[in-house]
Amino acid sequence: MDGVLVSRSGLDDLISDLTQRGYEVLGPTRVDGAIVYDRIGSTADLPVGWGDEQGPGGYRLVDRGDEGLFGYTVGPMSWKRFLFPPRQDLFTVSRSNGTLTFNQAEITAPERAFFGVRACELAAIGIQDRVFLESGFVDPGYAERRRSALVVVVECGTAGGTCFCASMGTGPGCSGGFDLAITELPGDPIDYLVRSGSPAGAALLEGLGGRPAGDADFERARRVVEQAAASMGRSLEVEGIRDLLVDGPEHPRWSEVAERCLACGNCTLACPTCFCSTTVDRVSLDGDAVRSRRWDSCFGLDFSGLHGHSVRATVKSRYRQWMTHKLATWHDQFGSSGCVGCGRCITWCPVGIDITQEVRAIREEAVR
Amino acid sequence: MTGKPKLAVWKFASCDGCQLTLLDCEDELLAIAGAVEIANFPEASSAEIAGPYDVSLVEGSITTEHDAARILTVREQSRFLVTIGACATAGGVQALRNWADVDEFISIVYAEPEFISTLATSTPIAAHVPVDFELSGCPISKVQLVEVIEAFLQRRKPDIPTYSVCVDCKLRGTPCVMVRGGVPCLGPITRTGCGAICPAYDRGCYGCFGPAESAKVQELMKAWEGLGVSDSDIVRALRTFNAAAEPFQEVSDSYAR
Amino acid sequence: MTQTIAPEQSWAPMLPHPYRVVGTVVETQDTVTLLFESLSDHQLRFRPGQFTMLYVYGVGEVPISIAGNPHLGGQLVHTVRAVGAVTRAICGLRPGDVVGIRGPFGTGWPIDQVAGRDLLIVAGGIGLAPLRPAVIEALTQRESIRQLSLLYGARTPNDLLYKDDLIGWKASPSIDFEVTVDRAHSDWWGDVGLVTNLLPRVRFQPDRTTAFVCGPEVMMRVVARALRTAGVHEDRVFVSLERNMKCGIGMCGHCQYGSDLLCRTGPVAPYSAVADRLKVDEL
Amino acid sequence: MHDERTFDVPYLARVEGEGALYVKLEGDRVVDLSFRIFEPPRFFEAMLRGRLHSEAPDITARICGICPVAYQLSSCNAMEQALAIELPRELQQLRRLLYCGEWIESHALHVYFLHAPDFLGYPSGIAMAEDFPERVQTGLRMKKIGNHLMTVLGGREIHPINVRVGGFYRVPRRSELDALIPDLEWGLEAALDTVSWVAGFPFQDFERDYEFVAMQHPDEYAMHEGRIVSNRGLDIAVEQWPAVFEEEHVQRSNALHARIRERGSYHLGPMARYSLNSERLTPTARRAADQAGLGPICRNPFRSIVVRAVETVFAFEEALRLIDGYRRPAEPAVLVDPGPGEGHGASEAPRGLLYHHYVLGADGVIESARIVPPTSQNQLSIEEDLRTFIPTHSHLDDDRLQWELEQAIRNYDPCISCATHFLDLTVDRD
Ligand SMILES: Cc1cc2nc3c(=O)[nH]c(=O)nc-3n(C[C@H](O)[C@H](O)[C@H](O)COP(=O)(O)OP(=O)(O)OC[C@H]3O[C@@H](n4cnc5c(N)ncnc54)[C@H](O)[C@@H]3O)c2cc1C
Ligand code: SF4
Ligand code: SF4
Ligand code: SF4
Repeated sequence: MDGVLVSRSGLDDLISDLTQRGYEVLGPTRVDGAIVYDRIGSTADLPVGWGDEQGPGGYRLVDRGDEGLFGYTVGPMSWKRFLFPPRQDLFTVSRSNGTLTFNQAEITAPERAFFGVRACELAAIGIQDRVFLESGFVDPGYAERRRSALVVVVECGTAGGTCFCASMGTGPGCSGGFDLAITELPGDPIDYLVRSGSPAGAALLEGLGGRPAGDADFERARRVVEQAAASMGRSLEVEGIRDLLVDGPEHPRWSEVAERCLACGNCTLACPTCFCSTTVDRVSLDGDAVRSRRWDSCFGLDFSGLHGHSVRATVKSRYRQWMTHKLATWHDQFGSSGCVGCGRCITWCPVGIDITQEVRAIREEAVR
Repeated sequence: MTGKPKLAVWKFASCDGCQLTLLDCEDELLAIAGAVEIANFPEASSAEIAGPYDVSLVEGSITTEHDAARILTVREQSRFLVTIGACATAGGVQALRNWADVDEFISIVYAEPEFISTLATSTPIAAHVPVDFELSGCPISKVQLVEVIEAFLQRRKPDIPTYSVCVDCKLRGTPCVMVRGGVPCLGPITRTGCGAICPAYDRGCYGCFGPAESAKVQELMKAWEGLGVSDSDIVRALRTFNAAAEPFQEVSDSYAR
Repeated sequence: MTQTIAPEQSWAPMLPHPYRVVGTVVETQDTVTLLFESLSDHQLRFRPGQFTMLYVYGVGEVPISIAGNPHLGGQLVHTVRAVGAVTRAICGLRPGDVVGIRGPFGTGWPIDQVAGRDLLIVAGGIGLAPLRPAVIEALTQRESIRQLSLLYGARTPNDLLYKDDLIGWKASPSIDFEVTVDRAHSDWWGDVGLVTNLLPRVRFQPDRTTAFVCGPEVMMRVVARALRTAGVHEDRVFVSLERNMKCGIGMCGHCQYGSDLLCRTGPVAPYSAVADRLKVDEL
Repeated sequence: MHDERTFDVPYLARVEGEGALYVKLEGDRVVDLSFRIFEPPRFFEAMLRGRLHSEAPDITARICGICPVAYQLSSCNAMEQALAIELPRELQQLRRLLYCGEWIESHALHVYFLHAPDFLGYPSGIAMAEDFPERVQTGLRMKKIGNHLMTVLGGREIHPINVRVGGFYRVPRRSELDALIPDLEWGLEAALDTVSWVAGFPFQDFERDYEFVAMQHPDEYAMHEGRIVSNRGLDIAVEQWPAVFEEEHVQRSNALHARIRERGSYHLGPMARYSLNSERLTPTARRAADQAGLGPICRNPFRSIVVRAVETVFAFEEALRLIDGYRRPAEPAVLVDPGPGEGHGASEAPRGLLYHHYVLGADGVIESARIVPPTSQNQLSIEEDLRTFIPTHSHLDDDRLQWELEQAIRNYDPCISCATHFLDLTVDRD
């Protein structure tokens, strides 16, 4: 694989190159005490020198006192927001001359560069690709937006307190599926190894100054990633997990976790792979009918509603549905795990319920 | 007379904010007025058309003998009765009297207590008559009000979710204030509808839409304790605009003990 | 990633096609059968047991099984019971009204696997709707099937669907048809009691039998158990399951039933595959 | 015409809340008159006891859904005095901007929906829309802009969530405010047009020599900062309110009546503010007032609709000025160190001066609260207007007289939700 070594200004050049090529460049920014993805114009818009501390139900930004551009892990937002927006119109219907005319809602798919996609997030995009593109039907909006997205990965140099991508086999390094991949190589000055993973990436790489990367540079990058792999805040044993969960619907742990779980739905909405949605039909008092869809959560009571009742009336059944789907039945439905080990569901659960801990508890008591 | 459905707006003990919400639907107001006949809405019109009414929007809680009788006649005249707001749906802020001695309350506010006639409690409309649909919120949301009226006219199920504020917080993309700032937030147990505004303005949700479906009040309060919130502050937080809603009341009572 | 994806761009699986109501039959107090004709070049070719997503202007969209003859092109038949807003709106449609239809979706009854076997069809209530195309199909392939039976249970005689069909089937030598109700007046000619009580009435050789069962979940469980006791292999008993559905194409997540997304790998499934799941509450 | 007449309006329409009017006439002599407020009492002062100082803005907002910002700002002012907090200028100006939103919304509602129909002979703004669709659309759009301003600053228009003792929870970015400018500029034009429209209405020839009471600020048209002054020499700091004013509880009403000790009734609201502060209006508003022929003082309550329209011009113009000068404060709020204290706070609700008083115990817990809303202060003045008005208009037939009387009440834009709430008129002529 080709690669070049650049300094921070090289990344600035990359961002302006992307902008000049007509991409809206989105990347990590620091807003209201968290790192969220937003438009960036240069590396100065990145959370320079910031890191994060994450634990179950807790997230704090910390000043690292360095000049690193990528010294944090994933925040509350994921790229799903841009590929599968929270609210979308599906179609409009007009009624005239005694018939209905259905019109596909306009799809907005601006050319976007996702700058700073982590390995787990790239894997999550891959999982949603299977849901929306590769399982028989194609979601046209998702397809358009996916096609218009250029992916610039950043490999992780430190893992967060709730990360377990190493367990899920999705990170912290990246070997493909991106247009460009960046690894931040600590030192004075900090170097950035930029590799390309697609023709589009190669074209961008060509325009980038810097010097061609040599074996030693790739070795440095490998060590950075290795270090991140060694610092995972969490781990999850995946061996045999499908059967463990599918065969254990009456495990006492489900009732136990249901006591603590608020059924608030945060975990599902923060998760980069959760794809559930509901539809809403509306006719304005003076206009056409519209059908739209918006994110939904299996923690809602209505989610499993059949006329007159809900199948999953208890929180126990909803938590079980969520975790079993994520880690077990996802394999049956889409041929992979539904979890990439990003840790968002752990960090952003207001009461700090930890999926890795729950799996461990189910395993231990199953053994006993 | 037109064949349009007749709409009436009724007021009981309240601040008028929920019925003002109807006038605040600036973009939809004239369309609504075109689709229904606004037959009785004293705040906006001195014209009054006799009942029965197809839809009644009822604001406010029952706090006097007179109102307890009046709501019965409202119900009789209404085909579809929608309560609007925390007062009508849960008793409102004035339900704080339910924990106090009303005579003492009267003497605090009025110099001549014998002039005031009032009930000892503030109760929601559903405690007096059957209610067909409840819109929560202090105040209700404009979007939800329009949705209920439209859905009624189109005979469809209104899109009024009963899950938590957190869902809309995430849809909106607000980083959770509780997780990122340790700010106590009632969002996880509060019904969505406001659009998750408080966290977007960097404060915890204060529960003005009342309890969500499956609200795990006790469990959230345990997490609040972990953030260092005192028992008395927990009681205050649960006793505001939906204090008498059962899931809130039960837990505030347990902390007050 | 531009390179890896090349979907048919124009294909919009969420976009309904206009269909016009051309006839209605009031089946019972709350159930109506409707006939639709396509107003576009969209034509529905379906297998018995599949369903469509039926959209009523401004009210909503719901999954409804196709209840017509799979060999009759041109007309789409649905039988709908009014239970909520959308189904009520469907039942209130008049000839000339236009709706939106997408589909067909889902797996069907494995009618192509019954040649040389006994076919036992068991329906409860509205569950006869998705089975009707299977009955019709079985009758057209009658020679290849050994014994063909239909057992049908409803709440009361007034709740029976397709009364003309029932009379025809009762009279037909090609199919053994038995019917029972939960409650009845004295002028009722059929049985009273559970549909499982009818099993001994019809002939089938358990080891050569395939069964299609559709009705409320409890009913399907009871029938499947009775069939197992009778010696029918669970692999050969097929049931049709029901979950909330919002998209019909495996993208909304609502119809999950353990490992299945019922709109894609269901609603029809062999009992053996779901027996364990049917034992779990709230799955 | 009969000698004795009774007018009984058991439920006054197009006012906020529930009130009634009963009038008994003998010839042109008023033998009995009562403007009654029967909005059920809600006991806010009592409910506030034992709550934290920080809860007052959100709780008192619920007294009135029509002017929640007034309650929030008066309570903040009182709490900040009790806790000896000074707000930096930028935060005060941001509060003023929020208040502009409420003035615009409330005034547009009153002018277009509650009051104009009286002059043009319609039962409601909605009915008026059939003949004057563009006018009403204009009113709606102005109202919407006011609401939008409140939503951006306060989170929502009714019971905003962003006001706290010490400032705000979050202060807007410049870009969020800049986005409002085009609408506000449109609104300013529309408000000017509104002034000329309402100035042409047919007004009753009626004046009274009121004691006008309003806040006054040396440099600005006062909204939530300044002293309390009157045209009869009153000039006090807000904390002197209890020394000068008193409240009386009358049997017929669930609201308390206020009066100036030893002097009696006074008049609050747009007309009072205008008459005391007209030279401090923004230039365009000042010009609009001149063109409408208002002069520096207005004593005809029927013309209050013109004053409201002028104040709407002012609020748009002021909002634009405030946005122009906006610099995002470094901190959204001043740190509050809760403790014991006593504070008085006032601000100019769209309907007039709203006064709050609190005594705080240890940890800033409220020990006592007193809230005096504008409508209860105006009650005496309303009754006196009616008493003065009737004898010269008793020749009118019952329907007409009742219409005029109701209009005379609506001149005050009475907010009975505040005064506790509803208007319902009984005129008895025997
Ligand atoms: C594969 C399949 C085939 C079906 N075939 C038929 C049929 O042939 N005839 C018939 O009458 N009914 C059939 N149903 C059931 C029918 O879809 C529901 O009765 C209908 O969705 C209820 O919608 P509603 O708006 O009237 O009721 P509400 O109770 O108001 O439902 C609200 C929403 O919940 C969802 N929902 C509620 N009940 C169900 C349900 N049972 N299944 C799926 N989603 C539900 C729908 O999205 C619905 O819009 C079938 C269901 C499935 C899954
Ligand atoms: S389940 Fe949790 S850890 Fe796994 S991908 Fe989703 S949010 Fe991340
Ligand atoms: S696991 Fe946590 S985030 Fe998920 S629903 Fe339960 S309480 Fe909410
Ligand atoms: S801020 Fe509050 S409402 Fe939003 S996700 Fe967090 S806990 Fe839920």
